[in-house]
Amino acid sequence: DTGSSGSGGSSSNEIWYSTKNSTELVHVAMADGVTQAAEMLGYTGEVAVAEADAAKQNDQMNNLIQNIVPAAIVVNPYDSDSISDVMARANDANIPIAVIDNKANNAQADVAVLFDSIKSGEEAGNKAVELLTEKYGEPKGVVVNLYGEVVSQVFKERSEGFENVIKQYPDIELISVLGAPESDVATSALNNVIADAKSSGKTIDLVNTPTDTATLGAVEALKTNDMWYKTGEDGHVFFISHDGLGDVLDLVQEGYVDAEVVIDVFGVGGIATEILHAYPMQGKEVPTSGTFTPEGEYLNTEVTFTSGDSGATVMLDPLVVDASNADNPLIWGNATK
Amino acid sequence: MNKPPLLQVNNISKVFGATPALSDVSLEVSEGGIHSLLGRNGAGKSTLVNIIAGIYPPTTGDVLFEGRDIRSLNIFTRQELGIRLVPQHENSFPDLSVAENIFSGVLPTRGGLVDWKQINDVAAEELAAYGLAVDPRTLVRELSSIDARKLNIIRAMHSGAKLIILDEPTTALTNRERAELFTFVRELKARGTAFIFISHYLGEVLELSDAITVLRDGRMFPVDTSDHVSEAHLASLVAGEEVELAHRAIDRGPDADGVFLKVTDLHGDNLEGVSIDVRKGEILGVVGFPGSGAREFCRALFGLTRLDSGTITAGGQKVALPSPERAIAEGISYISYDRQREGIMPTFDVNENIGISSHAGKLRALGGFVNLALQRSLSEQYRQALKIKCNSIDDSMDSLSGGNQQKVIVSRLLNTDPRLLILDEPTVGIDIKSREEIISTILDLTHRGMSTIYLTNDYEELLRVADRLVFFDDGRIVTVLDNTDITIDELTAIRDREKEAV
Amino acid sequence: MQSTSAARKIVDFCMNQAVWILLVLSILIMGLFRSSFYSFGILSNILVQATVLGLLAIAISMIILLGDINLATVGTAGFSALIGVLAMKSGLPVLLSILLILVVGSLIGLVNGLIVTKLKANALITTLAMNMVLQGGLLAITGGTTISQLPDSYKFVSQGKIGAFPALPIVLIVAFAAFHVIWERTRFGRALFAVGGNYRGAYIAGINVERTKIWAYVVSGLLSGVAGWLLSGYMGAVTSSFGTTYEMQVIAAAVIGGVSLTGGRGSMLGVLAGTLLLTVIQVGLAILGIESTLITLAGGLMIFVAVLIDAVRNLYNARR
Amino acid sequence: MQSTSAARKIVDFCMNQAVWILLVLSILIMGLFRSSFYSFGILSNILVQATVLGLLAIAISMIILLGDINLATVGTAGFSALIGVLAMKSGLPVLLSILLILVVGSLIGLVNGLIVTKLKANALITTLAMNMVLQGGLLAITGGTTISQLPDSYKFVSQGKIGAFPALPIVLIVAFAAFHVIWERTRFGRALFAVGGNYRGAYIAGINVERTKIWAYVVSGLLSGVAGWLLSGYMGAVTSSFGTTYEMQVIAAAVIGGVSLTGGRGSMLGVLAGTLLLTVIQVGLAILGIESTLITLAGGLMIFVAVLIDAVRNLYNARR
Ligand SMILES: Nc1ncnc2c1ncn2[C@@H]1O[C@H](COP(=O)(O)OP(=O)(O)OP(=O)(O)O)[C@@H](O)[C@H]1O
Ligand SMILES: Nc1ncnc2c1ncn2[C@@H]1O[C@H](COP(=O)(O)OP(=O)(O)OP(=O)(O)O)[C@@H](O)[C@H]1O
Ligand SMILES: [Mg+2]
Ligand SMILES: [Mg+2]
Repeated sequence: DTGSSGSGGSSSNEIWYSTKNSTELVHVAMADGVTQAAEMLGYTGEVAVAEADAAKQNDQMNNLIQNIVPAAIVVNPYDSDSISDVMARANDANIPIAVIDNKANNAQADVAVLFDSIKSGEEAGNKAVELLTEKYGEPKGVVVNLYGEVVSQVFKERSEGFENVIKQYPDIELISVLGAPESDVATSALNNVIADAKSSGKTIDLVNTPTDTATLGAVEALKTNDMWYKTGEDGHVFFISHDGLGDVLDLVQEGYVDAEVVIDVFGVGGIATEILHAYPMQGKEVPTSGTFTPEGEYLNTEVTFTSGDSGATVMLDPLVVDASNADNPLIWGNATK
Repeated sequence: MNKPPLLQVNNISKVFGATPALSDVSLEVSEGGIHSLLGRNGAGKSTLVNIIAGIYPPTTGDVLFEGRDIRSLNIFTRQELGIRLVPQHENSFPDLSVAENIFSGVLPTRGGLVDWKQINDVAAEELAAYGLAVDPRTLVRELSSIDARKLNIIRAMHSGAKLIILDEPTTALTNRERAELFTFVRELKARGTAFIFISHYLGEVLELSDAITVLRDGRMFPVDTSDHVSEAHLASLVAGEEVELAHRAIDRGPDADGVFLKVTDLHGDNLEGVSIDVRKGEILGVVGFPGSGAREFCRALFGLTRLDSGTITAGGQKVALPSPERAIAEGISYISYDRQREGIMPTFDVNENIGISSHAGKLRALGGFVNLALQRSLSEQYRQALKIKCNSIDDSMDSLSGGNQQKVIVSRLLNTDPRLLILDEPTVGIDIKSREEIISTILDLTHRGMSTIYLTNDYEELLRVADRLVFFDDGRIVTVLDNTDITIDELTAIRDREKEAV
Repeated sequence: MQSTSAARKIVDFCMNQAVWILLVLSILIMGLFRSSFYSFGILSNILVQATVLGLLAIAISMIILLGDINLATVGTAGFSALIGVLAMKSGLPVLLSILLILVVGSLIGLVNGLIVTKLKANALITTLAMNMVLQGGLLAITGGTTISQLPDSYKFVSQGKIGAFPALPIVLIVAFAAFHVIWERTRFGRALFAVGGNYRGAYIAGINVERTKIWAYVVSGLLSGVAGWLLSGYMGAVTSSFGTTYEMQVIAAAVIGGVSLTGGRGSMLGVLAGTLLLTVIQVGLAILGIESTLITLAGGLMIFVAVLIDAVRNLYNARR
Repeated sequence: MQSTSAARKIVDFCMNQAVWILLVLSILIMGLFRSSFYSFGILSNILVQATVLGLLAIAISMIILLGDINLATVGTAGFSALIGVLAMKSGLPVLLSILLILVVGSLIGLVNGLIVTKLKANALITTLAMNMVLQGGLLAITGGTTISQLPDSYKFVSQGKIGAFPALPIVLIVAFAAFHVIWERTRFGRALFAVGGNYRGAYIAGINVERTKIWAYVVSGLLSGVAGWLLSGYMGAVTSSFGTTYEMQVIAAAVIGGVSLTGGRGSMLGVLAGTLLLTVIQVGLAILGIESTLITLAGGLMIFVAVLIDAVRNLYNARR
């Protein structure tokens, strides 16, 4: 199969991925998921970077749809809402299109493959409750959540999921501060929270960040405040993070970070590309029920079709890893080490 | 063997683009000598001294200082050798203290750090020695423009230069200040300092100089000073022809008795109850020391200084003049003594510099447009009428010499068809020939009914043109005189008497 | 003699048209790498994308011309678009909502103008703070969400077509033509140049400098409002980080286009060239499929080259 | 008579110390809402967080004082920290790596200085483009990744303590004291004021204006390098969007601190006050637990208030 058999009205041999930024490893890995799957399927994978700008992504998508006309497009919307018009244009032009990572509002895609960020947050919350219960025999203590810039949907949902779980336990005190994604913002925020807590005689039991970039900064705050100890050591502060960055996975293995909620970064792009290839590029519609088993190797070995806002949808499960399983090579952070 | 002269300029030529500014100019300055440069606006005087100071390179020719070829040296090295330029245009640091200004470029240090104590002490001494009564720690921004100019000269003196170039240092100085300056220059000369002195005032040039060179169109005309040289001779040498001094005709125009401007009991910034009428077709000369209210009076009529109370009637109607915009609309125009800051628009060409004040007046076209065609033709008329020296009206302002810039400003004001023209040192920095051209233009317009208020420290000029003289002191009008057979000495006597009476 | 003067004329021309020549060169080079660059689609996309940038560049140029700077153009665009869209969502007719956007933009400009003239606050820091307030306000009001599903009638200029040709570039052309005339031939325009060239001199020459400045800010705000309307129509949404990528480009377009930051010098044709050059570079880099991590660097280098060429041109003109 | 002059003196004092008074007021108000604000921990955090901003603010003030502007400070900090950290990761001893950071920072400053003086390019747009190039270079070299796991010896100043007191504020104090002396009492410092106050006048007064400018840019780059080192040590990483949160604050700190954007006026004490004020606002907003979507708005409003107060102060001084 050279890819020329696609029914999408295009004779192109290219599958394009429109990514929202190139500044974070996670997005690079996501793009790799698409391009590797495309190559596995006999296509060339190309990437357009929106550089964290909704308008720019729109421009790039317009260029793709009107001028390049690839065999299929996988898009990671920088802004879920402003992508709808170009999505409609792709549909008009009969170009198979998948939305990954961030959903597209008010738009139809052939398939949406998404992370369940609320679930990620909830998993982190549950892990937090588990750790605190282990320590005190009951769920109580002081928990700091360094939430991210409000414009990011993922950070917002991860924090929401986390805080929803924590709020169910009245004995757990939640301190919620803006401290992500920038590392220096995290360092400063946590430094201030620690100083504030110290002056009112509180001890911080657990820190949660929605992303590993913030974790790197938060770690430094713990170090300078003499709160950086391994699990089991006196004075250890529980730490839960999200993403799966290599350096943080190392910290998990060393016992400094208790849990990392990992998302299937290779899977999201890879599975979306495989689904596009299996259904719309063969002229078939993506089902809204049933399961799909991807050819490539991902953290999610089997996924379930559901129906979402933009049509057929696949929600990928997060994976909570600790010191015992942090070395899984399918975690994107380990692959890029 | 003879010692070589301090400065020797040999066959200098300078071309700006296509404009030749200097051709084959040579001169010498001996130790302790004062060599004056004379010439019409744009003759090349500033260009020549800028070349000597090392600001511009000459196109051809060379400069020797103490017998040494300094052609390849930059301004800094030339300063170290002892050549110091006090430029024509403002040159101090407004936000720095007087003391620091004096020492600028060579701040003394102790232990690697700037020695403020020494700076302030020495500056205080020098200020006292040169008779400038200001605290060395005041900011230059707070000095009057006269004090700032003196400071500029003190700065050059302070550096211990062997050759000091003064480019038009006396413009807009009062006679007394001028005399102080000359005393000061002579003292230094006696100690061996040499000067190049540029001025348009022939009298002072004759009084001061050991040697005189006239520049005309970039060419040099050395003056033989061994015999008696007359002002008239110098004037014709500068102009290249006989210069006839313009005089006010005794009989006035038809409206001689109508009053255009009636000012009653003005109070405001340095004005304490000023009342005066200005008749149509009259030139009213204004006399007063700085701070007497004379300049404030002129500027208040143009909305530039604060007015608290009083009434102004122009052309029979009561007017409010809160801003230049309103004043121009009422037919009142003003030429400032400060050409750089309050006159020229540096980013505009000559054409638009002439037109700018008339955009809301006769150049106004429908729908907010400017009548550009009319602007061009009027500008062209002024260029010819006032003999503005430029290639075309599209030339940029900074390619014009100072005096020609002034003519452009005069054209701008005339272009507003003023009924009252307020002239604040209108001939500052203007050569003798151009000055007469400007004056006769004004006399001509006044003859046809325009009123003029004329403020200048050049009393010879004032007495030639004014119909009446008003003397200001302490914000009040103290004397009003018809200008009939008054001499300069009488005028200064009246002015000084008023001062002493207070 | 004849030939050297002809050669000189060519160099003169090249130097003065440096940005235009760079523009043509960029288009040629982009086309070499990817011939689709010359397609009607891409070229009209360039014009479409240049429209918002162009309007904002005119908006900032009005103020740079005065010798000030207006860093609030992007914030003004976002905030006024938000207000209009919210009003529309709560029932205001589309046309009135669009008008509201323009009114809000102008009012923001008026506030900037009043602060800068009446309080004599520094323009850079005032508009920087204003921009933060506006962007913060946008974020606070939207709560970080995006407002979308805008009616087609709201987007008719942003997305409409006249035949095969998009409507947006017409706005670009009309705006530049209109402001060319305003700058060169009207009293207001010449007053802008005068005030920027010599503030005090302009006052004494009878120009109402305060009024001129305030109006310039109002017009700048109005243009930002128009840009806000068109950009929201183009994206079909008002996001909480509306237009932030334009922030740097807007200044660059004006300055590369030859508007002197010290005031008093500039031309609409130059601003147009600056706008087009930046857009071509951006579109070009995007469709060349250049490595994602290199895009910022490449963009920066290209602006850098433009700056250097501009500097050499000025040096050349000064030495002439 | 006596009493009005005393009242006047108080008003005079308040007006001239506006930023300091604002600073004290902010601390008082923050403390009212949250008494822990007065804890040793938070107050020393404020000093810690002010250090990087303070160094960058001095870096930009050196250039603003000249009448130019340097928008590349943040990019210089990030890029030079990156080079040093990479060298360290590939085996260069820590101390030499830190030295390398300072050298790279100074060299970037030198390049800016040479372009601005020799090519007479406009400083704003040159440093804007330079900043893009540096940030683009950072992104290109890191490929979007974060470099972390820096050795403790690299972080000894950023994270070290002397007794209970963090070491970082000592850098802040030393830097401000040193540059106070440099500005007020060295020939170089006075030359900066002279060049910024009257460029041509300084030239004619025998000050080597080009050399002064170039050195100012070098020192500005050097300080940015120091800030880059300290910030990377503070957050334990070099991220690909290094320091971008400082971009706006740096200008604001300098200008609120009274460094005139037209050049020739400013004081280190003012810059220090501006730096502390911005940091206090930021820390305060962070620990007050203000609604996340309101943070930008609140920060913007506070800067806006500072700008207005500053404007009123200047107006007052001008009318005096
Ligand atoms: N930078 C320049 N570029 C182009 N032409 C210039 C420049 N400077 C001076 N000129 C021209 O050179 C000629 C000599 O000017 P210069 O300033 O030396 O005259 P000046 O004798 O000092 O006149 P003034 O008495 O008015 O000061 C004039 O024609 C002027 O227009
Ligand atoms: N620009 C200046 N021009 C003239 N004098 C100055 C200038 N700057 C400082 N001085 C004076 O020099 C003396 C020393 O100034 P400097 O500021 O260096 O001293 P300091 O030891 O920091 O003391 P302080 O801060 O109390 O003035 C003071 O009397 C000061 O007023
Ligand atoms: Mg001259
Ligand atoms: Mg400036």
